[in-house]
Parts: sequence; C-alpha cells; structure tokens
Amino acid sequence: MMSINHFLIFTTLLFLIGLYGALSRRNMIGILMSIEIMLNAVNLNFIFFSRFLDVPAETAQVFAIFVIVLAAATAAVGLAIVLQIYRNQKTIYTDEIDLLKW
Amino acid sequence: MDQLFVNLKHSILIFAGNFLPEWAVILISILISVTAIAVFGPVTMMYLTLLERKFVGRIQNRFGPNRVGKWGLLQPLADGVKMLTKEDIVPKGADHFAHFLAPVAIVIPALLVFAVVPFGRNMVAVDLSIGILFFLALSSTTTIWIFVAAWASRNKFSLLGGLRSVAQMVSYEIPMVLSVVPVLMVVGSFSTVAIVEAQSGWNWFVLTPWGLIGFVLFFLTGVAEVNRTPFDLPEGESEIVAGFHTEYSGMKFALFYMAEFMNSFTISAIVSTVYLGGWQGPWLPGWLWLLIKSYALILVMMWFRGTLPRFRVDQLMGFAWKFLLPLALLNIFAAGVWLAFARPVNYLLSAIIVALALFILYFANRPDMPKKRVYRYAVE
Amino acid sequence: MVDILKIALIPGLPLISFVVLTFFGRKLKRKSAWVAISASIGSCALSFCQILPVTSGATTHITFPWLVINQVPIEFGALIDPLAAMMLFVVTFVGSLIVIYSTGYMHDDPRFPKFFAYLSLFLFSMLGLVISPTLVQIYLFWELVGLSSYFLIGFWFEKYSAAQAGRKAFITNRIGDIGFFLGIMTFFYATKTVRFVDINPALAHTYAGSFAVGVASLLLFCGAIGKSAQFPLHVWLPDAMEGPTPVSALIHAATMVAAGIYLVARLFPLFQVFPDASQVVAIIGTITAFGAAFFALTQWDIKKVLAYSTISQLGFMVTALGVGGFSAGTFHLMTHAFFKALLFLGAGSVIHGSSVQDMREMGGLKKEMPVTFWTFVVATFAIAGFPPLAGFWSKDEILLAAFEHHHLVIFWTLALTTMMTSFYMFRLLFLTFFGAKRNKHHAHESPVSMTAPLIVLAFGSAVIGLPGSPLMHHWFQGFLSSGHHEEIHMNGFVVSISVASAAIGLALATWFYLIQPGLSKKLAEKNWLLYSASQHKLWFDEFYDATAIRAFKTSSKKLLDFDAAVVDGAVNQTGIQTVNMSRIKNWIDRYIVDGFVNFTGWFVSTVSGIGRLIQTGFIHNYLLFVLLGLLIILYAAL
Amino acid sequence: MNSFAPLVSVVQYVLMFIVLGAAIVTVSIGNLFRAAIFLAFTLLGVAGLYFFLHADFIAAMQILIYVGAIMTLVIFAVMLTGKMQDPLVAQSNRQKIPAFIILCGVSAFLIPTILKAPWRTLATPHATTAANLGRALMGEFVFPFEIVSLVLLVALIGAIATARSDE
Repeated sequence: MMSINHFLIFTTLLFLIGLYGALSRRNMIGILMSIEIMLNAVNLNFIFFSRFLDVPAETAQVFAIFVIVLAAATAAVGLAIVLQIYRNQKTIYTDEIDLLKW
Repeated sequence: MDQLFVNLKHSILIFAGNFLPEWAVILISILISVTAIAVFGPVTMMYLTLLERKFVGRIQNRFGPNRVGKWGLLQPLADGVKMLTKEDIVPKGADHFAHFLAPVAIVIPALLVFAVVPFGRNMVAVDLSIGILFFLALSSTTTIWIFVAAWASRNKFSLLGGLRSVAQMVSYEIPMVLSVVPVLMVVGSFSTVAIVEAQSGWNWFVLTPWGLIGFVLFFLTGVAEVNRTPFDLPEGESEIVAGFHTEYSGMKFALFYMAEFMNSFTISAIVSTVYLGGWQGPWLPGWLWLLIKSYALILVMMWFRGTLPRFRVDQLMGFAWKFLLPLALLNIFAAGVWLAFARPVNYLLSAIIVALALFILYFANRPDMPKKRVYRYAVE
Repeated sequence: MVDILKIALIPGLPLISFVVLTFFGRKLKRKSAWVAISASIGSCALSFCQILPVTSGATTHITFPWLVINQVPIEFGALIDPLAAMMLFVVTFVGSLIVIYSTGYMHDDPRFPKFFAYLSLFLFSMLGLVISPTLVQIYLFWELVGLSSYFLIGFWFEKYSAAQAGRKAFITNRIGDIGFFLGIMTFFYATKTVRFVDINPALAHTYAGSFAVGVASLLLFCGAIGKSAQFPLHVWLPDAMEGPTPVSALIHAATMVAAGIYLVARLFPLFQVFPDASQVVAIIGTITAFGAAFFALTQWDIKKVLAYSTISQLGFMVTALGVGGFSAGTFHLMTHAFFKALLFLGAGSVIHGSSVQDMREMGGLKKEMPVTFWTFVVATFAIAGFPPLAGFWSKDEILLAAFEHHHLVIFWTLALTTMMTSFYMFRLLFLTFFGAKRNKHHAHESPVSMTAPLIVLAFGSAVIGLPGSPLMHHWFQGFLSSGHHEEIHMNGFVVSISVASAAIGLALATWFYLIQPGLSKKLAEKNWLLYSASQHKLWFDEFYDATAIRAFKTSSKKLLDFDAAVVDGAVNQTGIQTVNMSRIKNWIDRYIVDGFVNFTGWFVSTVSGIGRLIQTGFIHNYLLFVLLGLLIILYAAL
Repeated sequence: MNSFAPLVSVVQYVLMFIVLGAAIVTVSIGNLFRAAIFLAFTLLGVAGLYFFLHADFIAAMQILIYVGAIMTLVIFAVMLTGKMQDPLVAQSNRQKIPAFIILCGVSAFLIPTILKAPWRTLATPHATTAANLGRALMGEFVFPFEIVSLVLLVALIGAIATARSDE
C-alpha cells in the first residue's frame, strides 16, 4: 500500500517534467512528446482516484480512455501538421517558424 | 498425466512452505513459472530452427542438417555456440545505444506473452482478466523495436525494411484485433483460460461459420505479424538484403531470430487457444494437445514458406485493407447473428452472411488481384 | 416619305458605297469596283425617276430646318428644278460611265478599292451639291467636293508632282472659297435668306440698288472663279492632270469644274440686275476663253491641251452667263460635259494603250486603236463646233447671245477663240493618230470596260445637242428657262461666222500638221516671243511664284521667327519659372510636409519597436509568461 | 496475500522512479530519437503502474494505443524530419533556466498543497472490470463515446488531408 501523497507528488512531478519539456524543447516533435508525458500524468491521477477515492471506478477509467483517444487524435493531427510545416518551411524548430511575426 | 507439471510445482511449493515464510513461497512460485517459460521459450526456438530447416529441406527434396548429432539434433547448440562467439559488429555512425537496445528489448514482449498462454488445465502463468488484449498489446510493441533497430543501423536497407515492417504490422494489427472480437463476444471475457473453458466438449469455435473465418483471419494476420513468408517483405533478401537486421550479427542477430521464432510459436499457441479449443482434447494430456495443435500450425507456416512466393507491397496493403478488414467486420456481424438466434437457425444465417461476404469481397477485389505473371521484359 | 428616301438615296448610295469600301475595301479587293458601280448606276436610275416629273414641269423642293440665325431658319434638303435635273443627269450618267471606265483604267493599281471609295465620296458630294436648296448647304458640299478632288488629284501621292498638284488645287480653290464664303455672309446679311428659290427676279429687283448685294454677287462669283478655274485662278487645273485620267474626265472636265457655272446659273437673276457685275463676269469669261485657247495651241502634253481646252470652254460658259445667255451657258455646260469627258477618256485610253503622254512621242495610233480613234474624231468635231454635233449648237448659241446683247468685242474674240479651238483640237488629233509612229512602244486597244463608255459618250456627243437645236424647236432652252423666257432666233450671220472659224481652224491644222509638218517649227522660231508666251502660259505660274507665293513665304518665315522668339519665348519663360517655383515647393513639400508625416511614422514605429520586444513570436515565451502569471496568482491567493 | 504487499510496493516505487527518470531523459536529451525511446519506456512504465492500480484494461489500452500507435507515429515523424536531428543544433531554447525556476515555484506551491489536503480515501480500494467499463461506455457515457469516436474520425481524415503532399 503506497502512500497517497507519494503517488500524487509523483504524478505532479511527472506533469511538471512534461511541462518543462514543452517549455524548453525547440523541436515540435519534442514538444508533442512532452505533451504526451503531461497527459499520462493526468491519466495516472484519474486512475489513482478511481481506485482510492470515493468515485465510481468506471467514470474515471472512461475519462482515462477518452484522454488516451484524444491523445491519439492529437498525435495524428499534430504530427501531420509538423510534417506539412517541415515540407513548407524546411524546419520544425518553433523559434524559426515566424511567418506571422510582422 | 494431465496435471503433471501442475502437481510438480505444487509439491515443490508445499515442500518449500514447510520452512519458508509466505512471501518467499509466492516468490518461489513466480520464479518457477518464470524459469519454466524462460527455459521453454529459447529451447522451443532452437528446435524450431532445426525443425524448419529439416521440414523445408524435405519440401525441397533434400535432407537438411544431419551432421551434428543424431539426425542433426545438436545443430541448434552448435549454432548457438557459433552465434555467441561471432564478432559483434556495429556500423560506424550507428546509434550504439539504440543498436544494442533493440534486439534485447524485442525479446521481452516475445517472452512476456508466454505468461498468458494456457498450456494445459491450470497451466497458465498468470490468468489475466485481459489475457488476449495483453497478448495483442505486447505483440504490437514489437514494431517499435524493429523500427529502432532499423533506425539505429544507419543503413538504407535497414530503414526501408523497418518502414515496410511498421506499415505492414500496423495494417495487419487491425484485422487481427477484429478477428478476435467474435470470440470475445461469445465468451464474454478476455481471459484465455475462460476462452478455452468455453470450448469444452468439442465446441471449438473453428467449427462455427464465423469461427472458421475468424480462425483463418487470425492465423493469416498472425503470420503477417511475425513477418513470415508470404508476408516477409520487411526482410525480403532479394529486395532489401535482410531488412531491419541487415547490420546485426552474432548474438544480437540471434536475439532477433529468437524473438521471431518465439512469436511464431506464441501465435500458433494463441490461435490454437482461441479457435482450436486450446488444450481441450480426448485421451491425451492437455499440454500435449496444445503442443500438437501449435506445432501443426507452425508446420503450416513452414509449408507456406516452402511453397508461396512473396507479396508485392501494394498487394500486401490492399489485402489487409480491402479484403481482411471488411471481412473481419462482417464476421463480427455474423457472430452477432449467431448469438442472437437459437441453435440450428443461427448456424445457417451466419453461414449465409459469411458466404455472402466472401462472395462480395472476392468480386470487389477482383481488379486488384495478382494477375497471372507475364515475364514481359524477359521475353523481349 | 418614300420620296424623301428616294431623293436622299441619290447622294446616299455613293455615300454607302464610300463607307463600305473604306471599311471593307481590303477584303473586297477587285469586287469593290462592283460596289461603286452599282451605287453610281443606282443613283443614276433614281435621278432619272426624279428628272422625269421635272420635264413635265414639277419642281421638287424638300427642306428640313437645320439652324436658326436671327430668327431666320437655315435649312437643308433637296431642290430639284430643271437646272438641278440637268446637272443630276450629267453627273450621274457621265459619272456612272466613268466609274465603269475606271475599272479598266485602274485595273493594276494597288490601291484599287481606295480609288473607288474616293470616287464614291466625290459622287456623293457632287450630287449633294447639285440638289442643295440653300447657299449654306451648297457651300458644305462645295468643300466636300474640293476635299474629294484633293484626294483624287493626289491619288498617286508617291509622285511628288501629284502631291504638289493636289495641294495647289486645294489652296487655289481656298482663295476662291474665301470669296464665296464672304459672299454668302454678305448676301445673308443683306437679304436674310440663303434659299435658292428666293433668288428670283422678284427678289433681284427688290435689291437692285443695294451695294451690299452687288458686292455679294461678285464675291459669290469668286467661288465660281476658283472652282471653274477662271482667270486669274486658272493655274490649278492644268496641274490637276497629275491625277488619274478618269478623275480628270469626271472632276476636271464634266462635273466639278461645272459647279462654278452651276453656281453662277443659280445666281443668274442677281447678275441680271447688276450690269456691272455681269460685265465683270463676261470679261473674265472672255479673257479666260481666249487665254486658255492661246495656251493650248503649243502644249505637247495631251492632257494639258485638254485641260486648257476645258478652261477655255468654261470661259465660254461664263461669258454666256455674263452676257445674259442663261440657257446658252447651261446648254454648253451639258454638251461640254459629254464631249470633254469623251475627249479625256479617249486621251486616257491613248495613254493606257501607248503608255506615253507626250504627243511628240505618239502618232499613227489610228490603226492600233480604232475605237478610240473614231470616238475621238466625233468628240473633236463636236468641240470644234461642226454641225450637227453637240458643240455646234451650244457654241453657236453663246456667240448668238453675245451678238444679240451687242457685246461685239466679246463676239469677235469668241469667234477667234473658236477658230483656235478648232486648230488645237485638230492639231491634237493629227499628232496623236495620224502620221508615222514616233516611239517603239507597241500600242494596243483598251479593254471593253473602257471602250464601251467611249462609244456611249460618242453617241451622246453626237446627239445631245439636238434637244437644244432648232430641229427640236429649242426644247431644252424652253425646259430650262421656265422661269424667265427668252426668245431665240437663228441668225445666219452668226452661224456662218461660227462654222467658218471652225473650218479655218481645221484647214490651218491640216496645213501645218499633215501637209507641211516642218512649217509649225519655223513659224514658232520666227515668232518666238508669242510662241514661248503660249508655251509658258504667259508666265502665270512664275508670276504667282515671284509675287504672291514668295511674299507669303517670306512673311511666313518672319512670322515663324517672331513666333519662336517672342511667343514661344514667353511660353518657355513661363514654363521655366513654373519649374523653379515647383522646385521650391518640392523642397518645402519634402522636408517640411513630408518631414512631419515621416516623423510621425518614425515615432510610431520606434515606440512600437520598443513595445514589440514583448511580442517575441515564440509560443514558448508566451507559455512561460502564462505560468509566471499563474504562479503570481497562486501565491497572491495564498 | 497481505504479506505480499510490501513486495508490490517496492516494485511500484521502482516503477515510479523508472518513469520519472525516463521522463526526465525524454525532455532533456539532445538526441530526439533517443528521447522517443525513453518516452516509450515512460509510457510502458505508466502502463505497468496501471496494472498495479488494478486497471488492467487501461494498461492494455495504454500499451496498444500509446506504445503501439502513438510511439510509432512519433518515431515516423522523427525519421521523416531526419535532417532536423543534427546533434550540433541545440534542441532546447534559451528559457531552460527560467522555465526550471518557475516550475520549481509551481511545485513549491503544489506539493505542500497536496500534503496539506485532507484526502478521504476508501477503506478498501475498489476496482472495476472491462465488462463494467464497456457497460459504462455504452450506457452512461454513450454520448461522449460517440463524440470521441467522431473526433477520432475527423482527426483521421484531417491528418490524412494535412499530411498528404500537394500533387
């Protein structure tokens, strides 16, 4: 039986690590990967609450499934956009994509 | 006889329970299962290589290995020694870490899926509630490691092989999952044990109309998943040298080989479990029945290899998306019909649905079917 | 309405033809001749429809209001009285024949369609002129006629002399036209009308003593002098022979030059009440008739001879009108149109067939061009005034008119002129068709399209005098002078003088050019002054050149210098000063006005440049600041 | 089985540390391909944690979707933009340190909050089965389920439409 606090701190740290990646990565694919980490941290929280808190277990897990599905959709569309940007701009570094900057 | 190995494990545990604490006994129980699988897997793989070489040799009207030991029985050991002592070559510019990681990691799912194979009555390492899903999920991870291997090799042929492999496996995974769905609908559980239980008394699913189609689908997609002939495009020697493991030698190559053969075996075993009644069978012990069924399927795979030419890439993809996928979907419908009606009628209805589906798909796919080969350039 | 349309179509058909040929001539090519021919024949047929009722005494007069000046309406429309009917007949009939003749004569010309377009334009203008009911409308078409004449004289404008001739004709005509225009204005000022129907004996008697009307009548006669090439503005007509020969025949023999006579005939009642004015007219006519005949004696160019002959004959007509022989002048106009057209077309046929124009290089064409020869013979006898051909009847009437009105000087001068006419015409005939061949060119007879009009005209020349002869009881004169009747008596003396002078001319010509070919040369050497006076046309061109033209050129040059130095100088200085002012304004604009604007822009962009540093454009920065804000809010809430 | 719990706990903590370590490597390593491999490890570790939380179905889904599909996509993208993976190019931008400081600030707020919060935990942790999950999806959550499947379809078409090269 692990401590509820430990687990929540673990997921928080995981989330913040993902956030750090999203903040510091230049590469768009890297950012997408960081976002996946953040989503996983959130999902872990869902599942954890579904097991240890007074909520119907199904509800939390259904939400986790939705999150996974949406993450898949995000990844598909996001990576398609990345490929298209790479094809047009020859770069996927976010600080080099400044077409809309005056 | 049926519970031979189960009883053996039990007696060991009871013996250990006399002087060890409870957690240690549990640990020992786990260790026994793990050890059994860890030993059984590689040995199976070793002798599968020998079996394949002998069998294909017979098909091609030759003997196969017969110099090392009686009938060449020690050949796998000799091969193993050779592999271990071979020089490990890593291409210049390759990603060393990934190059090392890929063959090691690819064996892990191949071994892990043994955990859910019910070798006999009470002879399953972990009776997971999501057994079949577990098998499907883990076997899908294999693609990543093939991909990693291809990328890490820094070789064009490897990369091409890797890309082909991923495309193929992603495509065939979908009809594979869908072909299992009818069984899950009928049984109402993911558990492999429950599936086998449901087929007791000759109620093998392969004997129903939808089951027959499901069996063929599952087996074919399984063959595609393990990249065997005629779906061996990722490692087609005549086209891209050896695909993703072109740059691998020695033990790393052996690990890829091991993963492939273990996957072939687990696929056969799972197909037997899901459609052919698993360990169910008369007279003989359950575990023997499973081995017989599995090896029969493996021999069919080897027969394919000895007989069939390789697909073209577009034919391969077309086959998955235009034929297998709709057929699997219609098969689910047939299973639903089979469940909804009483005994004699449901067979008839689902048979009609399946026959219609086959008929329609056959004619719909006629334009894309491989034509009779014409050696245009050779003639001119 | 249909009547109006029928009349409108008389000049309208050639106009349509002109428009069609102008726009589609390049595509029609050879077929464009058919457009012009059908238009001219069509208007000829329509003219006959209009003429027939006129012969039975009906006059068509249609007008539409056009301008109103001092409550006086100025109209346009059509007036077809006997005079106009006669002119219509001449213009459309001779015109059609000449258009047909042109298809043969202009056959190889590269600008074939354009020629017919101009011809159609001329026919339109001339017919418009003929049916004009007012002085203003006649002036309008008068100028149009001049314009188309200019086009046609200068038709071969590649030739310098042709271009020059066109210009000369145009400018010389302008001098007369200025008089004409001033005359119209004066006449309108004095009488408040420009309608021809108002110019009748009644009106003339009303203004009998008016000095203004007298001046007006003389000024109007100026137009006739210009157009009909009377002394002293006769110099353009011989030069106009540079144009194609059908043009010479149509415009400078039969029709356009007759416009002056037509105008004088229209104004005849006016001249009758001003004896001084009609005296001037008669004198000018006589001088022209005699002078031109004198010049014609020694010309070598076949067309020049005919040109001076034309001037001379026009002089006869003017004289007739001046001495009061209205019907005599107009009758001669009609007969002259026929035989002079025939002569020109015959000359054209000769030029076409032998490719030369100088009579010294012709000779002996009688056998090679029989049709031309025989028609030419008819025309020559007609113009010389041998009975019973056309020329005899009309010329006899003119002499009679002079004799009857007791202008004896004029009578004897005209008689002499008649003899000279006979002489130079037979000289022309003998030099061209008789004797030995004097050049090596092989001459040939002209095509049917050219000879057919010749034959028709020859027939016409022979018989057109008959309606005015005693044989038909002077029907023509009766028809013309329906307004003011005049008695005509055949006078045996006049007739014998006329025939005798013609016969003397013939005899002299035969003596000089057939029997004693060298005699003319000797005579010319003996009387060199007289000869060269004739040859050089009394140095008229040189005189004009030395006086009027040189003075004009000099003053023009002076004016040009003045223009360049003073007028242009002022304009240029204005320009330069404007540019200088603009430079100053430019400086102000650039550094002060623009300075403000640019400073505003610069200021805004600089300030925003500082401000935009916050807007990095990097999504990461924004996310970071969002988090920073979140952090601040969290701690603040704590 | 109670005596077995500490063993499970130990494995869980080990897994948690593996996940954290792999995640840190994922976000900080310069080589994007290796980052993808470590992301795979992170995801597999998370799947393992799901097993220990008795969410077997979610765990299988995690492996099937994340590891099987999304990771494949990511590696595909990494390979297709291979020219961007030059090791000489800096993979992280200049706000690494400010980001780290701010995130430290956020964690300094969140962790005490977690520790102070009064969590009302259940006496006996409960779990659910795949069958129950299916009933929930087809019953209570049928609308979100349908919408999510629609979103997935749209995303599928959108991805194809976006990624295809212009003819």
